[in-house]
Amino acid sequence: MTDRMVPLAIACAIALFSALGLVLARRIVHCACLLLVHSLAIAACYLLLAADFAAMGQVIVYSGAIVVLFLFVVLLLPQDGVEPKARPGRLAIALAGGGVVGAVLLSGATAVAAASAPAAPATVDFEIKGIARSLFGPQLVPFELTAILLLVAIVGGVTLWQRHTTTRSDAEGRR
Amino acid sequence: MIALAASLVSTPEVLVLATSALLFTVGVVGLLLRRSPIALLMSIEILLNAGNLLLVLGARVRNQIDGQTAALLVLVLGAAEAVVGLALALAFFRPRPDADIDSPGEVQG
Amino acid sequence: MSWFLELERSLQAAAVLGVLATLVLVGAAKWSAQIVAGLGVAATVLAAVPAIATPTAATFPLLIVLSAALLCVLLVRHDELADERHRAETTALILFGSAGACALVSATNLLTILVGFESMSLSVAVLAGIGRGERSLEAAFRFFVLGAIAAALLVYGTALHFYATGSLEVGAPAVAGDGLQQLRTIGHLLLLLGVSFELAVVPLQFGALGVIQAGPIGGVGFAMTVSKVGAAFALGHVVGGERLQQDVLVALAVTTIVWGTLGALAQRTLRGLLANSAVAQGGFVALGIACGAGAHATVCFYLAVYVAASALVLAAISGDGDEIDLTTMRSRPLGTMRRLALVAGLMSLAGMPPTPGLLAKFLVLARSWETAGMSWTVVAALGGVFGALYYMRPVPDLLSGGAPIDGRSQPTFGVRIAIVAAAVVTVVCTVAPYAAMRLA
Amino acid sequence: MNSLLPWAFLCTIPGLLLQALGVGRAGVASLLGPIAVLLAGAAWLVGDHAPLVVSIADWLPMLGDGTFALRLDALSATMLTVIGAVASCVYVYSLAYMHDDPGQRRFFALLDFFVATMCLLVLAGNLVVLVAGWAGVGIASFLLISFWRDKEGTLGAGMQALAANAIGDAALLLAVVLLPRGQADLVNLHALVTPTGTSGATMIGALLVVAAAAKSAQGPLYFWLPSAMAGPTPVSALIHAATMVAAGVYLLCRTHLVLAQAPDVLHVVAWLGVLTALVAAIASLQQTNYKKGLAYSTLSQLGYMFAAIGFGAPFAAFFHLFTHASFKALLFLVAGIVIHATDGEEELGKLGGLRGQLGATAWLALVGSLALIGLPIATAGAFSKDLVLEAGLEHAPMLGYLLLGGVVLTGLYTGRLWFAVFGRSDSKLHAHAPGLLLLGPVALLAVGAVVLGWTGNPLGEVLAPALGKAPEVHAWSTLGAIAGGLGLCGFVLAGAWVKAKGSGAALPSFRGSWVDVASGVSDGVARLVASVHDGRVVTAIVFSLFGAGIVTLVTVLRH
Repeated sequence: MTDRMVPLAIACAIALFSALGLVLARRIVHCACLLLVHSLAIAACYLLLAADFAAMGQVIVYSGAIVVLFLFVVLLLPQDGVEPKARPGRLAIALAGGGVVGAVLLSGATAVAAASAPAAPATVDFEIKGIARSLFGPQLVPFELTAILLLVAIVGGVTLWQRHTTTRSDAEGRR
Repeated sequence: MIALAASLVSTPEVLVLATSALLFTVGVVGLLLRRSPIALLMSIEILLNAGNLLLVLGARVRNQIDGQTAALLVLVLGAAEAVVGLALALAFFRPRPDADIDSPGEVQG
Repeated sequence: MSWFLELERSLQAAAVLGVLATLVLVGAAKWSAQIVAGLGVAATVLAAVPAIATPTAATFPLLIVLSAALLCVLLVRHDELADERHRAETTALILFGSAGACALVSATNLLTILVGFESMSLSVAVLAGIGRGERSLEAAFRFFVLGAIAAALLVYGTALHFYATGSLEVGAPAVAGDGLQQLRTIGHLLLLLGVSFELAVVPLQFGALGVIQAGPIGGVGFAMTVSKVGAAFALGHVVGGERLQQDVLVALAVTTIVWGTLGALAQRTLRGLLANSAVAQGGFVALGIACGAGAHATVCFYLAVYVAASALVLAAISGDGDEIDLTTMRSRPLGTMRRLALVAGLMSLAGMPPTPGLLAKFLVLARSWETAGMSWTVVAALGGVFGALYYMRPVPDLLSGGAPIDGRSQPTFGVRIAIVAAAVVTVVCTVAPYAAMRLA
Repeated sequence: MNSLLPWAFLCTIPGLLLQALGVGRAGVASLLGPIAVLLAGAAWLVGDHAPLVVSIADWLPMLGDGTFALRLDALSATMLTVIGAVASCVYVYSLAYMHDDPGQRRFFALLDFFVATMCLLVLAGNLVVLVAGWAGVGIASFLLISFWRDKEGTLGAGMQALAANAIGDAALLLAVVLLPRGQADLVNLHALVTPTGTSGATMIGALLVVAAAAKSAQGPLYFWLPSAMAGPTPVSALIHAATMVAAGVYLLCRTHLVLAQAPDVLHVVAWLGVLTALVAAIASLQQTNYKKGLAYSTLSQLGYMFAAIGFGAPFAAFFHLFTHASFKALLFLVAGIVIHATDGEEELGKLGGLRGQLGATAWLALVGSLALIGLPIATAGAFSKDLVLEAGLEHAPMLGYLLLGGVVLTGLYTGRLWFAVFGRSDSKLHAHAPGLLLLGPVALLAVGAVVLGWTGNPLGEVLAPALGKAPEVHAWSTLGAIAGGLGLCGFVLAGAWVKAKGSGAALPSFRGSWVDVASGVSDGVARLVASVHDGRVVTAIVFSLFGAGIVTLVTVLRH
């Protein structure tokens, strides 16, 4: 894994900075584009961590579906331009919150860093077959449950969209 | 500070671990900072990605494929969330020209 | 293999619910409201059959989830939805969400907890979002955002746990190595906080507060009962017998009780009162859970009593809009049945005899004394008894007559059945709590 | 047949149901309940005096002692008799008093509920059952105080009662929870309490005293009882004079063996009782409202009972409870007749000079007043108060003398009320004479106020197993004569005072109490908490994330 240090560092840096840019960018369209960069960088990280299938999933689901969905909605919203600037108080709150969370999580990370040994080479089957074994073996229950989750999402999406259109037509009818 | 930074990039394992922690922090900052509902949802996606990265790292470090499976399911979860979240945001904020989560709400505690 | 047996029961129930919910959706296009609701009722009853066929430790929790789901289906009112065509979706979402709750009842796999949790919270968000008016949409959006944050906490907690232990089973110990134990602890704290969102435990109480105040009755019922029950058992699995988490949860639970009680004291509307008091009730449930596996039967009893009382109250206020001012209780056209149901429900929530709420609170406090110690229990007891101050405020008005009922405020058939069913449960829990608890 | 006696209180249920369904003449069916309770208590007292215990095991199987236990023994039988007798009188009285009220069915249903829960409290065989009855009478009291929703301030008064009750309920709940392994058997309680630690006698005793003080409105928890006078007068007579407020004394009598193990607690109880007796007596002199004057007199007398408990003389306390029930209920029912006759006038300044129009009532009131003062030989109050004073002088002379001095105040406030209302016969108010349904119960209670003192010695024997050997009750003693004389002095003095200043004569009063401050503070805090939920999404996010972050950070740092 050590031989991948440099590409890994680059991918991580891109993921991190694109996320930071996303958080700071004022135009929502820029945010959506940065989300695309971010998710691709994360996919690269997966690839370097020997998770090929997850990387493909990330590209297809995140970059392909979710980001496009976001872009689509950005276009639909009336205000697609610039978000009003956050008040200084909010910035302080955000930094303080980030500080608390960062302190907790990084304290954990540094504790590991103090004594981390090079990871052993992979001994289990990291191919798709392995994922299939896991998905239809010990993780079968949550896998099946995602069916219900997706149904909720579908029904929810359709219903809320219907509501959206009906309220709009109502409004037009009143006008 | 430099020592801390150096220790965080000592090995790939720690590098990814620190990246994941920082990503989570950035997501939290985004949630606290942004006023647009869409940006809010994007920040939540960052949080989920941070978790996913850690899951994949765990799979590699612990030699357990289950982590990758979990990452896949979290992807599904993120997609479901995006669908419902965007539908709700659209329904609620489309009639409002200034989509702003700072605006006072009607439903109070 | 006993755990698998339990899991199997809950999964069967979940599967039946899911399949029939889909059926409701598919067939709903041309069916009448009664048929849709009837199918929903049939679904929950069918799901209960495998659950009670062979009693296991998961039987009582499953029964609570399923009866709560049943009551919610009965409470759905079509005129409270933004679009009356969405009655089938409402029923289906309640059933889907309940399927998630069923899975949570006996899940020890973190992924199962994650997915079950998410299907519940998405259901609540959508159920609230299809209510009439802007208020419900606003509450739904807020619930969704907070629910997504809670889910993110769950995901990151799961990831930390997996990184530290190499397993997705919640009880797995950390592998040897510096700092891993600490990562596991942080992960478990995140899991605890994430799951407690559905239970409306402080600091994550905002989501439920909004939905209960502004959502349509069916959704409110789901948020107040099914999702709380599911989350309660998931929280029990997450906390397990680990001392540190128990301590944290005790502190959170007692804070929640005090917070909810104080918040409810300031309310002017009945919905606001219910929402804040639901926070306090969640605190009591969390306190019971924090007492470990020994309190399982106590938590079950508390939840059963709570579900019945909530159903009574919600049935009574269904169809009455979401801004019911506490000072106008006398002039509301409620009718005798709903008036009495409201009184009984409020008294049970307040923990007043002869309702079983008193026994339930009492049992939780007894457990808490044994595990959490004196100071916490004293505060919880004070918070619990002062709850009477807000719950009982409308009761004299409700008892002293009221306006005649008109057509719209006539309770629907489903509401009547729900009132009767919840009343029966309440009476059984009063007269023979042992019968209820022997199931647990 | 005997074993059915403890269940007699269930006879209130048919009445309750019939009132709820609106069947029959309002109130008549409800009479069954109190009469059955009275008969059950009396039947036990004339029977063979063997305690009857009903216990249903496994009521709450998670507790070490989760049985549903009822116990009919000397103490509970005597209490049942008191409840049944006073309640029967009040029910009959209410048939006339509430006749024109549109909510009379609700009134009787609530009274039935009260009687049922009060009996449950009294019959409880263990603390778990007692808690149910304890909270039940609280709720009944709240609902009855807030009975007239059209009247200004009734809900607030009810909420005050509820708040005080909440404190008491919490204390009692904790006492039960605290007992080792849930062993809450009321009779063997003292044997189960270990001597030290948080489950020791001191802790449990203190909690029991807090609970009792809340129910009996002692010390700082007095505030709700005067407000409770907003309820209908029969309710004041039954609940806020004779039975429910005495439940605190009953509880302490029941658990006197636990208290005996905690001398510090007993000491506090004695002081609490004496101070309440004196301060409430002075407060009664400040009242311009007839019923509130009576309420403070109840407080004062309850103070005497508490003091007796503190002196280690539970029989004296219980006997005073027993006699006090008759004449205090009598005085309240008289107040009801006056208020009824003058169409709702309660202010002393506007009453006055009613002896001419309400002759019989005035004489009955005089009997009650003299019993309250404790006129030796002739009245029941003398017998019981004598015992309390004796115990005081023997146990803590200073407190005993204070109580003895307090009798002057008793005479003063009793006399002030009587002279202010009935002193002359020249009222300009038109007062219509009471009917038989109103006067009959009052006359019965007056008989009780005269003769009950003579039951002291037999009652002492019956109660000996429950309360320990009772001292002999004398009709005449030097101490009693002194006390009676002091009381009469006060009574006469009050007459002169009222004659000089008119019927509105009262000490200047001051406004405000700690309760106002406390409720102000709690309102403020509640509004503060509610203001956090301001409806902005951003507030919710910030609060949730910071809360979660801080919880995690603090835990990690402390771990």
